[in-house]
Amino acid sequence: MRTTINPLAELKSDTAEMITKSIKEWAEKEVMPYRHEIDDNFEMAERAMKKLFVDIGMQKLLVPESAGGAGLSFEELPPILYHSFSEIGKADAGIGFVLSALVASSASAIGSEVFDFMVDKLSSGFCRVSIVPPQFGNDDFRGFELAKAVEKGNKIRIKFYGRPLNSGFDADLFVVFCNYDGVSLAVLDGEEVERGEIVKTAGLNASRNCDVRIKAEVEKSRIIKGDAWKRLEIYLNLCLSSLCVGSAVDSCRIVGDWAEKRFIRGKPLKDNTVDAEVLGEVAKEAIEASMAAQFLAKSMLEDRSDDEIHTLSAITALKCSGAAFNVADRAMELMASQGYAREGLLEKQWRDAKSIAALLNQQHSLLELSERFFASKLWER
Amino acid sequence: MRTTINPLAELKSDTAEMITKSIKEWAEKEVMPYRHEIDDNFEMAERAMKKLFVDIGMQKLLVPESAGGAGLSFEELPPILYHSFSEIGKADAGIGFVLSALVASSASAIGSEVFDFMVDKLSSGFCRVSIVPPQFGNDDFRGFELAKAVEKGNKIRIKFYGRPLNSGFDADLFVVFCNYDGVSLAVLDGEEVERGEIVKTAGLNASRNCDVRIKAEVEKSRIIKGDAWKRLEIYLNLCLSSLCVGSAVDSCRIVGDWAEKRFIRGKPLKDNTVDAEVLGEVAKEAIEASMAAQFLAKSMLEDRSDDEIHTLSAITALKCSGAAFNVADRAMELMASQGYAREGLLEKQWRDAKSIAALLNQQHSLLELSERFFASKLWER
Amino acid sequence: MEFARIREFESPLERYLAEMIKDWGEKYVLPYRREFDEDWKEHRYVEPALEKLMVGYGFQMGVFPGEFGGWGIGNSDYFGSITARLMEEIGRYDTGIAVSVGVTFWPLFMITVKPHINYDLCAEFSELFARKKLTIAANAMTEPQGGSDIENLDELRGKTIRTTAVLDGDEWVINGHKLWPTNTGGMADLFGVVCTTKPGEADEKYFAYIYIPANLPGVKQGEPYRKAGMAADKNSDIWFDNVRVPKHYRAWGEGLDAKYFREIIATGCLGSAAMTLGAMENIYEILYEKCGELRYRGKPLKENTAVAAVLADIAAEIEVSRAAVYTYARMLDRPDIYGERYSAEMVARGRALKLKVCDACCDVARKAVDLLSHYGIDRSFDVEKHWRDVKMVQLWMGGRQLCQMDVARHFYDCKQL
Amino acid sequence: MEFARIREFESPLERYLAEMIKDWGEKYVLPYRREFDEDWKEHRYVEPALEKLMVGYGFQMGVFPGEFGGWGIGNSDYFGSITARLMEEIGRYDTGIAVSVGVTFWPLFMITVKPHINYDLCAEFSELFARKKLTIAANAMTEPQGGSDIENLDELRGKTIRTTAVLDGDEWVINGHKLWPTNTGGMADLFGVVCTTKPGEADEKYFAYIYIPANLPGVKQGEPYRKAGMAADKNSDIWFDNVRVPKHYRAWGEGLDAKYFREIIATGCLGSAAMTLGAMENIYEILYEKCGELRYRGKPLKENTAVAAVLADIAAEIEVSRAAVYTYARMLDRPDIYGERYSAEMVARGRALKLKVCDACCDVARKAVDLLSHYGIDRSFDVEKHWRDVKMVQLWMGGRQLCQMDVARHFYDCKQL
Repeated sequence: MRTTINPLAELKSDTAEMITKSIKEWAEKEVMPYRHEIDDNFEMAERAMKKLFVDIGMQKLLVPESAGGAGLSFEELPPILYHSFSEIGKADAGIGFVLSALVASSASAIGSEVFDFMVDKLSSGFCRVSIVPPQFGNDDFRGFELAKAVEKGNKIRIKFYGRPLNSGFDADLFVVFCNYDGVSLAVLDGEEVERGEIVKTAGLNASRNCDVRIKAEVEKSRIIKGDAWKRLEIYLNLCLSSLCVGSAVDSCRIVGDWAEKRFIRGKPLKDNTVDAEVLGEVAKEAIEASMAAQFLAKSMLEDRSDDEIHTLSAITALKCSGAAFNVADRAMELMASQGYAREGLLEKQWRDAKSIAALLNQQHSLLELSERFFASKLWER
Repeated sequence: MRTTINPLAELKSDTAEMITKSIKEWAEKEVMPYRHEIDDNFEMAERAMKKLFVDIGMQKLLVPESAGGAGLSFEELPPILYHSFSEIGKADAGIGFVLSALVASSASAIGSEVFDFMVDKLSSGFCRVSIVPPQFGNDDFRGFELAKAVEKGNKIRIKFYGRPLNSGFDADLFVVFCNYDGVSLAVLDGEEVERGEIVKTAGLNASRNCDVRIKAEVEKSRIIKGDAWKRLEIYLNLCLSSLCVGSAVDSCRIVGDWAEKRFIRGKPLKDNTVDAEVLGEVAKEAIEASMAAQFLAKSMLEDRSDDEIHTLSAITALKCSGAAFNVADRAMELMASQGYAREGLLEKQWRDAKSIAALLNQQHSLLELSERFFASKLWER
Repeated sequence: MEFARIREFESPLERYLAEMIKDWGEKYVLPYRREFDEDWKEHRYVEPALEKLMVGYGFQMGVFPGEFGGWGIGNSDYFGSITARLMEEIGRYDTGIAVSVGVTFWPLFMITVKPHINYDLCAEFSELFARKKLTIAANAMTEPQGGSDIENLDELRGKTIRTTAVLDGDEWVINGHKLWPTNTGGMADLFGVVCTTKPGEADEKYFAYIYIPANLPGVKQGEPYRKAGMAADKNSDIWFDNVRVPKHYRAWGEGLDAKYFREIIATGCLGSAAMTLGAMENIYEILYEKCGELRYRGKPLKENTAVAAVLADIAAEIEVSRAAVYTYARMLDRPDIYGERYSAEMVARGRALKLKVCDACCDVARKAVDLLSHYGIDRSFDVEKHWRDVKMVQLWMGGRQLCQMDVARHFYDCKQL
Repeated sequence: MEFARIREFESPLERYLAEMIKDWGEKYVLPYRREFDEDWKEHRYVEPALEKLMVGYGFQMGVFPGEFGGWGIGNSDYFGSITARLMEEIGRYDTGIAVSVGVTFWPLFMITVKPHINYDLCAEFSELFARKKLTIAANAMTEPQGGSDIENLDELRGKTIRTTAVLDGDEWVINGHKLWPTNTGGMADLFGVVCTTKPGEADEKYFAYIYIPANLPGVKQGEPYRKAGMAADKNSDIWFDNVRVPKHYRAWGEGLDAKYFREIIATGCLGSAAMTLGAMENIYEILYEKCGELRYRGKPLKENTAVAAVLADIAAEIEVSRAAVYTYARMLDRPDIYGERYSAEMVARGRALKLKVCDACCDVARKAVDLLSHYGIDRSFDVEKHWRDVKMVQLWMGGRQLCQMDVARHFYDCKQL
């Protein structure tokens, strides 16, 4: 047993086990042999993504069986996402990051008119979805700028300039937070979005991003109103949390191997208390993250308000991304240069985990928690 | 909703609700009106403890119904402990600390010969139990000194000098970790233990402690062998974790009230983002702790190995005690002098949480995790 | 061992004072320190120790210029360094006594530190402090309605001050209610009072700093508060009810009061950082001793590498903190090089120093408590005392958040904080 | 604005060098800095920048005494302060270039810094560096088998060193394999090599520090490693296979090599702390600019108090770190007051400084990335570059744990770590 714990009883399922097994095989065949280079060579990541998304079918989890998908229900989803994203996180967090947006978007669209539009895309070959969340700018969405949506006859005109959360350069679909009837999601075809140059980033290289200019007119049916944006965030947070659990477990494994092989003062690192303490810390963080992510998945199977789960999911994602980073960071301290070298594999987890943590926008999330729990009035609307 | 979340479905129970209600009433009547003074006036704490332990019956949760107790089974216990200790933690962590040792000891003794001996004590009036864990010293128990147990005819002679975990000065029973047949627990009558002077401590004042000298000869039936010590630690960790969740929630409540009443820059504190961020942080920590403690309680209802639960419980207790301290500490930063003053109530939670965190011996626990997860060989046995 | 600092700036006076404090601390504080917590109200142990230092060793006259019988700390070229050293050395023994001494000097800095020495007031007040009797001052700032608003001079410019000073002929008539000043609860003989000559106005010319002897009619001190720690520092309410003082008791007058008051903030930050530095050093000394005695895994605690790592973090924190404290102290010593002590820059630097060093100290104390576990929370090991005491230092003078805003405002040129 | 330091110790030479670096950095680094990451192997952008500084501005001769055409940094009375300033100023632009320059000086410190100036070797090697051609040195310490064991001199006394030096007539014959030195991967022209004259012995007299020109037969440098960051710093393997050098290429001889090598540790710690200080200052500058431009809640990012609080923590961290770096630098400048640079005390202080300042820098960089969120991880904002780069500084020279042990050993008098 190495920094993993048995999942909660309700999170065990045959389907989850089956999918996890496929992902394990995929990781061993498609990722592990190329892990040193995958960050420099996007084709490798893309090939691995295609296998995962299309062949294993992770992009069709929610696509109805009639359309060639797995047709999973909301009741089946949380355990499967917890397990599958944990597994992906052990291999390549960037790929999981790209997938998370697709899964979260599909989940948010179920039951809406636009779902069929998405299903078409999701069931016809390799597909990436980009999320365009509110961002630094003005005051529309709790202090963040939101895409503008204006009614124009039967259509809605969507306007936005800025940076998506992920895969802006490659996405086939864009799910855009916009100010229509409160906050809604607009689903755009990739062709409706003008893209800039690829932005180089610290990590998550499978997700190529760029600034985008949106100036589209779409049918009203392409808008998902109501709490869909919350559902999107809930599923995104679950996927990212689980991904980070996998990343933390992988970092623990890497540093554990090193601590066994590396000798200092005549003993393996792990038998020196100063190093053992760091190992204890990383194990603790990884387990804490796993407990939190499982708690979230389990809660989603229970009868709870969307608001409560939304809040729990935000807390869990912050916790897990922070944990994945801390584990990699402290592990690197133990491995010194070896952790910092590309061959060591650890440094990729370190860059990826930090990127996820940064994208979750800690400051802003904390302010939202303050609104939620303490009724702080921080934003005038 | 204020920094609390609905419990996991499996942790809801009518009994738990009933007990929680009694504890709430108890807190309102017996603790809240005296909270400012309770630390200076042990009689107040003792009176409140008597009500809680005897009248409400918290000391008899595990005592068979035939002996006037609640006769709870292991399956009922975790949810009840989670809820009741959370509730106690909102009122007085010190009292919960004293109770936790009693509950954990009873749980560890169930099924052993000594249980009847304990039941006698637990069912005949106000009773306190002190735990004597291994401590700074030598190498016997993973680097800690353990009481010496030597067979002498039909009896076992127990020798120890040092400091119990809690209530050493007042306890009617002592449960002593000793080196008999591996690690065992010896249950001693308070009269078999020689006590020193009361030690003044930073917090947890309901638990009066002292150094003790043990030089007792007891029947073999007073020894609980096998994994009982692990069970004791598991239950102790659950009680303390839940207690700390309650403490964190109470600190959130206190700072939340203040942040509403206190004006700065013409607005309530909570509407200034710099302060709101701190509120967000404390809410996050409190919820994280609650998730972890619930996860532990839920795990205890599942089919898991003692070892796994033991480890989870250690992680949870570290997490929750750390969280309770951080919440109080950051809340105090926001409340400034008002948080530091005795009237503010916060400072008591702050001292108590820190004391629990310190007593859990973080350094040592991390090294144990390292042994567990990375097979570090830190202690020669 | 001595932690890092530039030793070239240690003046002979500083060294001499430090030796006196050591002598005093070992004789008059350490034997009684563990009684202080219960002594918060009566000060049966605290007051004799304080009196010994202030009267017996003569510190009470320290800041006054030599011509009035003082030691001239205020007009020395080593004003900052000496102040830091005093607070550091007293802080080793008790941060509560340190703040009590510091806050006695504090209001006097307005009139005793060059280049702004008010000779008239020095002459008058030095007589009070020259008595062979413990004489204490207090700096009355905070008011009930608005926490850190008064220290927040750059933003609010005194707008929220409610303690009023009205000139009636040759006298100021003062009315108001102050909370939390150190050295109150019956201790203070002289107050330096922050008040306004025009309530509700955000203009520094209405900001007034006026001295009020505590024995005047209309001055009332409340009972000391009970706190988590810092028992040697008495805090309480003060009420001023139509208190009348001579017109010349206003420190400097329109505009200048606010200007020099910023120096009070700068020196307060230095003192706070220095006394927590002293507390850290004492924690280090205790750990040095106890981690050598307690055993774990068959070795002294400190010989276990996991423990040594924590001990090292603590030592390194002190090393860096001390260098920073004495760098700032030196910067205060040389306004010609670093700018006036009351300049926005020097105040912001002081805030930054206090922010970091107090955080470091709270962290060091927390780690030390954890490390010693059972003994960490034991009052007879003295570590938990420091842990409780120093938290107060982090909280006072407007607390962490105000410190942060002052630092951000200056270092990032923020305009709307 | 300038962060805290004692300005009285800034020498004219230091000020002049700092101005040159600023000029160089703006012209030759900033326009190309974003290309460095992909340039890790070829150094098509890095090398011209480095060459400009070393040859164009002449820094390459900096440490040699004046009589050999150098600037005499090594025998200046401001050796520590100047070294710190160089590393700080270059570190603002790129910590990778800073370490490349620093590590060129580093092995030369053994023979160019007073009082241990080896005039013969200075004469010989200064010719190499006087060429109008980029000339680089490297300090070959770490070996494959045991991470930080070599830097861990106080505990292991060279026992685990496997690179051997055997005297054969008038020549040393060197065999061994080194990992990770800065300035390898084909860059170095001269190595300072840590080796042993008696493998397996824990006695400092067998510790040898021998210079090996990189062009000698039997010297082989591997391909540079790909790393998380720090692309301007090439690291690789070096193999010495029966390499022969003249006997007098051993720096000082039995006992003295080990003794002065400790000074290498002390100065390495100072340089590491100073360059991360520079990185922090650049992060501060970027935040100053970007947090004024980006808007949140209708205001510049920095005008939101929650953001300002983080910005303040960052500024305060830099303020304290800089004071500490220059305090230590001054202490190295004056062995007469603070003890020899190679004394256990000064080495431990250096370790403590590196431990804290590197931790502070990693923390500052992490906070800055978080604060800017999307833009924090964007390579065109340069913050994430520093974040990746500076982690390396925390890890080198034995990493955090060795730093901690060295600090604990000295400050707590530990004997068995």
